[in-house]
Amino acid sequence: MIDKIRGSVAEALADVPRRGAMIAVGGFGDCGAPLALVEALCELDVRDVHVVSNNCGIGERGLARMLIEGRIARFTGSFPAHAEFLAQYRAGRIHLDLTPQGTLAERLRAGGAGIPAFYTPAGVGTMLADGTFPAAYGPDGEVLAYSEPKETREFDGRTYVLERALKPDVALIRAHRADRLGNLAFRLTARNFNPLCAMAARLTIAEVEGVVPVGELPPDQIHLPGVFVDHIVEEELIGDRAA
Amino acid sequence: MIDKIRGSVAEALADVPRRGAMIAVGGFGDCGAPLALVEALCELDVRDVHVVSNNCGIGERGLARMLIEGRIARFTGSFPAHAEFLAQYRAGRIHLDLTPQGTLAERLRAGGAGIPAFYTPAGVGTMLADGTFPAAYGPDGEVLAYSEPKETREFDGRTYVLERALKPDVALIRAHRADRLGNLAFRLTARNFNPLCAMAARLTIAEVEGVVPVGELPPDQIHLPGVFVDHIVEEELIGDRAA
Amino acid sequence: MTVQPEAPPIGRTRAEIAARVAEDLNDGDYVNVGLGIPLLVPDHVAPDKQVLFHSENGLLGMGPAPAEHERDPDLTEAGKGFTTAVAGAAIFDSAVSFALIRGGRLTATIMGALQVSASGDLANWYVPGRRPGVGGAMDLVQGARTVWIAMEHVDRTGAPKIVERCTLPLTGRGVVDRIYTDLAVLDVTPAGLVLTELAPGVDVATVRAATGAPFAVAAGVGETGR
Amino acid sequence: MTVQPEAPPIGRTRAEIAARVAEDLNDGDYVNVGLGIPLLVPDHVAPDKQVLFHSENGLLGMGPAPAEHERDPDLTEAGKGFTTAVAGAAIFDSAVSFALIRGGRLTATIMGALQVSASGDLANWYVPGRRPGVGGAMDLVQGARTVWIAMEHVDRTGAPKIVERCTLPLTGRGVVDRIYTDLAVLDVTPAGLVLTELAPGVDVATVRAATGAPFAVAAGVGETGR
Repeated sequence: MIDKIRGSVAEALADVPRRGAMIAVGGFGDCGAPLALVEALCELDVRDVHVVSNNCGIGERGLARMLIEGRIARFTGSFPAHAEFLAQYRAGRIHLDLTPQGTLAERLRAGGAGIPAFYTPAGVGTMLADGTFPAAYGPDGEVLAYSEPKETREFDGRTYVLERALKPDVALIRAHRADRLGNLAFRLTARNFNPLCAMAARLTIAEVEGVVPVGELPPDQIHLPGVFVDHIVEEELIGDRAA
Repeated sequence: MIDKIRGSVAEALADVPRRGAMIAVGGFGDCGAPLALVEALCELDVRDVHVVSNNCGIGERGLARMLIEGRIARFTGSFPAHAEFLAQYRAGRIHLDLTPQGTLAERLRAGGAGIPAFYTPAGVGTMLADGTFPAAYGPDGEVLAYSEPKETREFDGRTYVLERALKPDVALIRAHRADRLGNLAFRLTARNFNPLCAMAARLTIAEVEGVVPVGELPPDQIHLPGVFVDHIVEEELIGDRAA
Repeated sequence: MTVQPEAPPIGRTRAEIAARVAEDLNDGDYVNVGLGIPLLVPDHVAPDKQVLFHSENGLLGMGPAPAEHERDPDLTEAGKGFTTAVAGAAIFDSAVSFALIRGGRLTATIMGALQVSASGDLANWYVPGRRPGVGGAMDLVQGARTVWIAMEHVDRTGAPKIVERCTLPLTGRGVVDRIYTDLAVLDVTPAGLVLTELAPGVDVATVRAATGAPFAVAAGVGETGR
Repeated sequence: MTVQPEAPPIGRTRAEIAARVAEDLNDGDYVNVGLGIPLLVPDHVAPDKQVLFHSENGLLGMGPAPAEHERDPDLTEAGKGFTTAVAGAAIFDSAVSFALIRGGRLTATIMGALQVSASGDLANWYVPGRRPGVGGAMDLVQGARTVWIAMEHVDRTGAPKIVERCTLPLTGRGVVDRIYTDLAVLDVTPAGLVLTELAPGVDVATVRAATGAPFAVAAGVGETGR
């Protein structure tokens, strides 16, 4: 019998590599972000993480905590606006792959869809495409590495850049409802990057607001089929643990 | 006020080019196929159509009628199994761009998503990729044109083919429920290619089983936002017309 | 020490700029609005026009900001503030949201700017050394059918934001179609900038003085806006 | 005139081939089944295993064929026949369905074949001159984690379907992992074909006679299947 519901956050996170994993995290700001799962990873002393996420946390919650605790080595995303992010990036402690938001979404979808690369117009003619954006600073503020220059190509007279799929080791996501087969339903704009992270990753762990019996989610209203989900833990259980 | 509900099929189809249009048609076999809309197009004497669809109709319904009436000049799809299709293809009356089913779905999605091209593993090492599949026959059964050889490229040691987006002039689709903003909900496997055709096309016309008041489809249960839909007509009205 | 000059006492307020943009929206338009002045545009759409606003985090049919007691943590907009959904709003994931953008389904995107060049180049995402963050701007300027800028004509130091060539990192090249400011409305055309409208009480000379690039004046534009 | 030889009186029936494949499925597998013998596999999965079947037109959790009065025109499978959905089934559009396939989420795809080569090349979509139709086969063989073939060992004329090199147009190169037939089970390995199991009453010589390519015999395989 397929049963992806885990009784504890420890069980749900057991297979997450403790060092150097690429971890995609759903959410847009705090909306739909698996704050409890991310903080539970901090408790497990996960380090040198390559985070793939639109943002890098707000205040001291979720990815902001992971950031403040110095656990993030690299960040791929569109808007890491946290002040602590700027400090660590400029101090040479975080490598930044700044990615337009739609390109981030599409790179994750491509990773999940077996599409290794695609062309997009976003970023054409900018420093994010021509390889002049500082990706990594040295300890004295000097630029150690610039963003990778992107291959360009014309189709029907318009220029596009080639973008590669993202295939994270792990996805941490948040959903509204789940069943034991792993089927998920999201609520309102909390959906955002969550299904895409789940599709792209080798191992997907979801914190959910509630578990329902199999068959209660109508087939037409499942936003993410369970095949893309490995472990599910109810947020209540994570809260107890993290508190 | 946005109101995409049309009172007659004539109104809904008014902007469809009568000659030479590329028309994407949703459905998988008869399931989810806009049979009534396709037949209404036949009544309008639409000709030289480049059909993009997974299949080319069953029996004498929908695309099969369009086929039998000799209105199809070119076909892009994965499984045109109709006997009449074979006859017209071999007689040099239809140009065939045979496309793996997943590639067809992805090319339509790319067209709707502003992605001009992408790489996929499907078809690598086959005659659909190496340009040896007969795309068009002459009147005496000789091959006039082979399929386009596809550009290949390696990513991470694996070979992929480059595929181009499809951007049809028109999409004919079928849905279960609609509101006047054009929001659609599909039912079970009748969803299939319908949302993809709608996203890809410049002009999308939907036949629907029923219209509901705005706000009745919950935002989380809309399968296709109305921005992708131009005209909606209730199947009842088309039936009356086509009968 | 530099002295912060006061805002010019003529022309449009931020709300008036937003109202002016809203005049140019049509019934049935699909529009993405960025932070700043653009976010004020929805409040000024005439009641006889149905314009659907898009929020790139996954909402088409964004409504007004909610009252404090009506805030829903699962319903936020692209600036991460709480929002609402109008009747008939649709929710989708980020990939579909940007498919909609890149696929050319937005009638317009309305954005602020740091600089706009005479050829429509736009810089509005990054000041080197400050916090890096690009969001959806680069997707929006490439995907939306028209790109409208709504901004103050000059920056806080009084320097022109409409310039011959952008000195800040670009968001996109040749992407801007129209600029709405406190002083004027300018179109970016293949022949260069064209002043199409003066704000009330503003004259052409004032716009020229505040603009770092040459522009033509469209026929019918008087010496002073009314 | 050619005489149509009768099916060999030894070995597995079509249902028994399907049952043999089903033995190798595990609890929690996600499996796509093609037309022919593969479509019989779901009926033979042991009740203690939960295997979810995928239909590429957009269904994960395909159930058995419905009774005539329970047919729903909105619920069909990849062969266009009526089907049902198990509790917990999910529906999705064709792009998501093939994302799932190419993204490596299927444990296995089980297909019929016209020819399989010693190196795992598969031909199962086209006989030149006949109706052209590729369906999802080329996506499935590239995407699924394992590709299993379930077929009769020889074709209707008695010619081997397992061959040194395919003469029919390929579906994919080096894609097949295992072949289940009425006579035997063979694995495609980097070193070539390996016979791992004989069907009941079948001996190695019979398999050799019916196979158009050399194969090794795995340790532990007796001279005659039991």
